[in-house]
Amino acid sequence: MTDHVVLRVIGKLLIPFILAYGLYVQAHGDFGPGGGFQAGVIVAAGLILYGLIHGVAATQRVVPPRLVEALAAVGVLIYAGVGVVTLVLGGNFLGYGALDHSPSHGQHTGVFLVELGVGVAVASVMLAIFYAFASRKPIASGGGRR
Amino acid sequence: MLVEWPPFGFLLAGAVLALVLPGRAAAIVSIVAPVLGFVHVAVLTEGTEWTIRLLGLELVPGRVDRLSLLFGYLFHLAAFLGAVYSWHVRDRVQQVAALGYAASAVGVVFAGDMLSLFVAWELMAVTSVFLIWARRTRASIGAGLRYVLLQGLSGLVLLAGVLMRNAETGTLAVGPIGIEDGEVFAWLILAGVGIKAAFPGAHVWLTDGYPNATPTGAVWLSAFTTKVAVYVLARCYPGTELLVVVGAVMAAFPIFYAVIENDLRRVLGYSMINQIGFMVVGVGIGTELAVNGAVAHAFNDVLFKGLLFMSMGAVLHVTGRTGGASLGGLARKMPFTAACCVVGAASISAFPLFSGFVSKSMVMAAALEEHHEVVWLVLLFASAGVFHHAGIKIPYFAFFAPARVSTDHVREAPWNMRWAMGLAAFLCITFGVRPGYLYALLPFPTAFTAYDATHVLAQTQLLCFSALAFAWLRWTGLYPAEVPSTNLDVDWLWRVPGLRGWRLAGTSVERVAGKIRGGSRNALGAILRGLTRSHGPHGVLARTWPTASVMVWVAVLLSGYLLLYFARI
Amino acid sequence: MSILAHYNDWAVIVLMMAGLYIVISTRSFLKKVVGLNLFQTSVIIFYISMANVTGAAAPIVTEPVDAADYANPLPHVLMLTAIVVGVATTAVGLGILVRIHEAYGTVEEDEIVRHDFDS
Amino acid sequence: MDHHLPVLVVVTALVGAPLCILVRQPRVVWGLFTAITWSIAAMAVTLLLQVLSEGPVRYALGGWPPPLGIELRVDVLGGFVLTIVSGMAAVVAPYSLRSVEQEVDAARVHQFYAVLLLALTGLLGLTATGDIFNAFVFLEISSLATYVLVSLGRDRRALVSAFRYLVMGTVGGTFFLIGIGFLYVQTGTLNMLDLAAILPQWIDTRTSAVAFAFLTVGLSLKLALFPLHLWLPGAYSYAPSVVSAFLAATATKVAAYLMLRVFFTVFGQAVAFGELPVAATLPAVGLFGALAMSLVAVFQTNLKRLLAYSSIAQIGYIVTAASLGTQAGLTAGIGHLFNHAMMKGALFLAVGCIAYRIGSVRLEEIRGLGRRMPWTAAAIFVGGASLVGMPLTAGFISKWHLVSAILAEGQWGLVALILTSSLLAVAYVWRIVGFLYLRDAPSGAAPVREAPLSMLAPTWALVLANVWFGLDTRGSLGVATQAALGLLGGQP
Repeated sequence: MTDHVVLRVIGKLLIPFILAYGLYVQAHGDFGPGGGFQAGVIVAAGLILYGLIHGVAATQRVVPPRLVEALAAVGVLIYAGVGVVTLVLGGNFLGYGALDHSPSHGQHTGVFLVELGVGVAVASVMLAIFYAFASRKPIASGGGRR
Repeated sequence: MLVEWPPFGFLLAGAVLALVLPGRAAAIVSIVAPVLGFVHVAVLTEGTEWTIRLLGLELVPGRVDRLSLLFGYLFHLAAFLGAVYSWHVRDRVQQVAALGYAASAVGVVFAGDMLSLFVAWELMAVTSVFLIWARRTRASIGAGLRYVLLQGLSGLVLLAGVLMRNAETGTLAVGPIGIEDGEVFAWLILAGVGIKAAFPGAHVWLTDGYPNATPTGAVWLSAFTTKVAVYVLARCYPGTELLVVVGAVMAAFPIFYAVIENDLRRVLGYSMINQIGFMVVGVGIGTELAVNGAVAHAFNDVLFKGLLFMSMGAVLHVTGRTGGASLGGLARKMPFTAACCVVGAASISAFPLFSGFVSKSMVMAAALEEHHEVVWLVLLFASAGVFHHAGIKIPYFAFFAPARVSTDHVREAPWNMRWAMGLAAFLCITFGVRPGYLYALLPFPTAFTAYDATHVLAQTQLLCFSALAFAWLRWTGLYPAEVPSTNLDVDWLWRVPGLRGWRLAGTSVERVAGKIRGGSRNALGAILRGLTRSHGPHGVLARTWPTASVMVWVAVLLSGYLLLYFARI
Repeated sequence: MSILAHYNDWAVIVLMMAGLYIVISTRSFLKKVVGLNLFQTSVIIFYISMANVTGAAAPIVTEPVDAADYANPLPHVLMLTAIVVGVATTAVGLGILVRIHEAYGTVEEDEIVRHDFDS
Repeated sequence: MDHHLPVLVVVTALVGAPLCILVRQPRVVWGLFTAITWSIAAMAVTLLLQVLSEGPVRYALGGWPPPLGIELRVDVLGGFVLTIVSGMAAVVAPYSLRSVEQEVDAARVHQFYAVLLLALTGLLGLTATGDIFNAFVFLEISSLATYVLVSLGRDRRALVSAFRYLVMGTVGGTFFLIGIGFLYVQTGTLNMLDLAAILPQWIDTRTSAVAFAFLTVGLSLKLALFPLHLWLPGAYSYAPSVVSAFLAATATKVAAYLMLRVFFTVFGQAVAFGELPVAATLPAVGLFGALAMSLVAVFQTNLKRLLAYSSIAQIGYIVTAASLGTQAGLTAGIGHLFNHAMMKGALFLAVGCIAYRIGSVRLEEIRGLGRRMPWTAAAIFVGGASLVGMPLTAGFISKWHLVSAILAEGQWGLVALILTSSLLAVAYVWRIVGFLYLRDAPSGAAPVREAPLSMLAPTWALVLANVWFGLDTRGSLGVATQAALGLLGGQP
């Protein structure tokens, strides 16, 4: 699809906005509709769009599969790590109140961090799924069909 | 220190050692363990108990009284004889199994509660079967499997009975149970014990299993399993009328099979059932004399039946055959074995001055005292029959009949076998000549004198006429010919049609389940097809779709539950 | 209390039955995945519709107010999780299917069974 | 930190999974996995002891008190199951080093351990949580991880089995979810204790009955209760050895745990067995299943498949015992949960040793292995004896309590079924033993060495546990009794 100029141009126009919107949804998540899950999906969608236009190989140069795998792990670690930190600080697991001097500030910080973790994890898992399917060698058509 | 360690301890430790030690050391262990165990039993005093807490119950894995002491001596003696006899065996499976088997038999007789008894009972089954399997022939594997299944059944029935008894009466004690009250558990326990005691119909494991065991294995087998069952009967069911009848049948019916059977070890198997018949009658009569007789006969039977199995084992070991039709003329080649066999035959036939005479007389005298004349007659017939097949047939066909097959390469049995046989023969004669040694051990004080004129005369006459009959039948050619054949016993019923049914049941369960699944799918599919036309006309429903069939089951179960619940509300 | 008043329930039931039916009837593993998706979607609608409070607003609360004015947010949250579960199931299922196709050259259950399980 | 144990048990496993992904180096990942499972096991044991001495532990996640927040709650039963699951994981860990190296592609080893840890997370979380929706989520986490693990088997049939498992498991999970939905509609709460408090007043409604039916059927599917067992034989037979052993010992056990929770904690014994006629159906269904599956097991020619069918039969026992609804029955069921985990774990591990050395687990291929792999064969022998219920093994303890419990109810028919089925167990176990010891090795078979020590040691640890718990039942039945008391007392 790389020679479809229209697609490439529109894609180049759209993708930055998609990613930015993803970040917005991510950041907005702790006091309005939004959050890590949605944001992650949006960011992944942007990258998948890139993959559709420029091919999987190009996308994998931008975001290598190794990185995706690691980021998925990091996302989960951020999430669980916040919980462990609150534990260490004397609260319950995921008791954000312990994160800051006042509980409500703590809640903000905690939710933000956790949503960040979720966002990273979701985006990278989505991308990983895309890679997993898209980078398979095409199967000789209709093996089972007659 | 000795007393703190339950009676089966030495044998069990021996079994464990035999598991890890090299071959010769294992053989030494299997001789030393029974000796130590015997000494240990000898220093035990009546009334000693070992208790442990298990499953929230107070268990008594060891309890000493006169009856258990007697069997304790007996089993250690048998284990010693067996170990000497199998000294040359370098098969770890057999060595471990034999010692474990002896240990669990001792465990049963010293068990103070039904649960410990059951545990030892099951271990006996598991260990003993290896003595059959260890022969490693196709026939022995099949026989072993049938053996272990019946023994397992015996254990299960016993367990069910024990549990029910515990639930209903709250007791686990090993003591008189009796079937007079018609309790289900009493019948269950009796059935469990009965299978092990080779009651008619359930006896097939014996006549099937023992002849297929290894030469040495049969010696071990003959000593323990059935005697343990007799012990439990004597403990729990003394004086049960039913046993008199059962015992009489057991004493009589094997005679016919024994006469026509060709495999001499199977003949011994049948004669074993017949001897147990005497013991069961004794237990069933239940007077002191009768129980004494039964127990004493069990004691003697271990010795002389062991001796006979040893001699046949020696023949098998040397020639590789036990078919009466393919033996003969061995007396010249194996004189010592032949002599021992004759001693055993004389003992089992209750010749005066041989061990069987005293104990058999006790049982028969008790039968007369309690006015069981018919039973007495049956026993008389059985004695004659025993002499016929065990007393004459076995030595004759093995050693004295004209040789059917060349005996050139035959040599006398190995030294350890000869020693074991000699010792057993010596004991047979000792207890025949000096029955007082045995009397001292019996559970009840006894004043019975076997060697009075009537008993000796009656028995001698009987034996003479029986011998005459054999001679006459041989002479006139009327005696059933020794031909290698298979005689159908009741086990045919469950071995041939039963096994077929079993296989059929197995395959048909899956098939039926498949049909049901398919069927419910069919019905559902037929309805849906009419509605949707979404799938093709042919072949769609004929196939098995496992994934889908679970969904159908889900639907069935869900609607079933819903119907049930809605019906409630 | 007419039948139509429970239109959401009917939608759920129809979707659920359609999903299950597909799982049962189709030979194709791929279509089974689709059926499963449909089946799970019906459950999501079931939860969401039970959270509805007639005439209420979305539960975005800025100042303390009467809870009865807002729809119940909890089922939505729950379903967010359920959707994730559903997506993950679909992804795993499709992933396995791709490999089944590589191994067998087909995703039709009866053909696979004939290939491998009946032998 | 003690009061954080309920959450730490779960989170340690959860943190472990991404760490495995990040580390990548197979040996290091294995070390990490071992360290994590062992520390979890230690925590679970501590937790169990704590619960035994001080009563149930409750833990509000995020500091939000229930019913608003999600609560973790561990009582004796929960602690017991946590111990079983984490203990099995700890036992499997050293075993997996060699086995996984052989059976799983080296590039995927780190993913394998990560997924295994996720499965563990799911199982542990499901056991620890006190919130029924949370239980669903963890159930699905463990199931999803399990589908992946099964699909990693070397045989291509593993893929098909995994897919079937996925379809059936998803339907089961969704049914469970529907049941939860109905409960929520009825009561407006998801906390199990809260549900238990509110539900009795609504128990006469159809909504509750429907919820109960959906929950029961959904869990029966996850539990592989006959006749909803079809996913299990394939999944267990074609999965990698480590996975078979781990799943057989834990997955269905945890589903059974959840069933007990729903029956006894949420609905309560009086309701589940009084108002709704479970008592009438489940014992009979369970035992009939046990009988039929034992019969099928007798005819199997694949060792793993045989054991899988036997597992279904044993699940039948557990369900039967527990659904008697009496204290004795519940004790027997929970005790058997534990004992069966040990015996099946031991057997599957031993079979894995065979697979490791000869690459096949068909009965004909294992002929005469008794002499060539004596320790492995002996492990199968003892484990099999336990499965049969031979005295002096854990299996006997189970059988004893099971039969006693049923006898106390006067159900003679069921006792006969159990005894028949256990006779069938003798048949199939002895068949294996026969092949191992009494047949001659196939001619021309390659020489076989005994399995490596790192695989034998865990196997024998479980085998010895079978013997140990056949003699000393304080650790198994003692705890099970307390757990049963806890369930019946509602909420001690």
